[in-house]
Amino acid sequence: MSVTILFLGPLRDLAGEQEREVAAPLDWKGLLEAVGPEIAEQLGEERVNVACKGKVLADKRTLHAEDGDEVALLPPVSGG
Amino acid sequence: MSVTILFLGPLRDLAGEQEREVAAPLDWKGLLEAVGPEIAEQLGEERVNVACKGKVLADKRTLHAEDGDEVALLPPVSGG
Amino acid sequence: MSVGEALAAFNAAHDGAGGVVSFLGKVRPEGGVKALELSHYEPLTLPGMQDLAEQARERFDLAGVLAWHRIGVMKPGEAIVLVATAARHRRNAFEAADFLMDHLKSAAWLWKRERRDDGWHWIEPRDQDHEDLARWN
Amino acid sequence: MSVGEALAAFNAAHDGAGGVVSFLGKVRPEGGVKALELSHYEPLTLPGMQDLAEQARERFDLAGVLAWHRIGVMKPGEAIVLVATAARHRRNAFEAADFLMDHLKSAAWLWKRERRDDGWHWIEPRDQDHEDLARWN
Repeated sequence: MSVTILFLGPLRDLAGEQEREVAAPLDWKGLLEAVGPEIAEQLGEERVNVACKGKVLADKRTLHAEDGDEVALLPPVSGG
Repeated sequence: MSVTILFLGPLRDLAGEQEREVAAPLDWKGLLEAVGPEIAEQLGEERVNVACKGKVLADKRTLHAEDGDEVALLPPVSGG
Repeated sequence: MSVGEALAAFNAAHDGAGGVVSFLGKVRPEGGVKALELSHYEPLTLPGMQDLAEQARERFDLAGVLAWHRIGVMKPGEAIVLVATAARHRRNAFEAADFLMDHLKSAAWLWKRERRDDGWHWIEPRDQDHEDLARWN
Repeated sequence: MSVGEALAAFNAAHDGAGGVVSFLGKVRPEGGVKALELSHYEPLTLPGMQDLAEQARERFDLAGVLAWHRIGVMKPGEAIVLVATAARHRRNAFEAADFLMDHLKSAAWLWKRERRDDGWHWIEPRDQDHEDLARWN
């Protein structure tokens, strides 16, 4: 009965790990608590996105992850 | 004691040959006479250029070709 | 498959297109950069690139599109990204390659960091990159 | 040297440039075109292309330029022209390749004709080609 939180890009450094298992189910409030204040602050920023089960949420505050789901925290990107 | 006139691109078809030897020296008036009325008409157009000794003339009417010189008649270009 | 082999295959596959444009992006050996690391999130990154390529194909009436992006650690001089576009007219091929690169730089699910003498630094797109992207809206 | 070999050599020669753009123009197998013939006037055509490449290098701050143009008779699908540009930033490399092609199309000493079922036809640049060229003035 767990959800996997993935930390992408610079959030991985802030988290000090690439992923973390937390208890299912997980909503927005639960996520903010699970990741700690520093990452919670980042999540408050518009330009940080959240994906659940491989889909980016149009409104991350509607997060509802269940057992076995993967939640990815997506900071601003840069490629090329 | 001759000048070579080179016909480039479509002017080659009009001339029916790639080059023609004419008596030196050759000036603008002599060129118009040497090439015949059809090509003379083309030479009257702004977009048709004349080169002498491998240099495009800023004003083709100042042509002055001497023995051994090559005069190239340059119609509008298209590459690529 | 090398960059040269990929481009040769792409050219051969699009014999009928009048023009093929390619862009190859490499790690620049400057600013004390020792290495670059690109990371991705596969469930989003790959579908996102496929969707981007399809957008380019429709918008610029392309005969073909190639979009490659490496992940992992790369050294100065090494290739990071390769795009190629084939179209009937050259302007479309040029614009499509430009469009693809602007999006891969600042709108694809990729994260880049540089290793300099004092360690790793995460890179965000420059203002110029955001302006480049905004041209297509 | 093939197109692929030329591009590979160009890439290798410009390791330090962040971006390399190439354009390959081919004979389009359409409109009943059986063959294309390009003719030149060497005393003007070659120095003209060298001057064009040098202009591009200065204007777009390039690390390197490649500009090839074939002459003679070519069949559909065959390469006619290849340009490549290497620059620190991708926008410069893109613009320089675009600039080179616009000039090679309608401002280089080359003459093009097409063979169709009813014989050879001389081609002049389209209005679009003249407009493309005028962008750089």
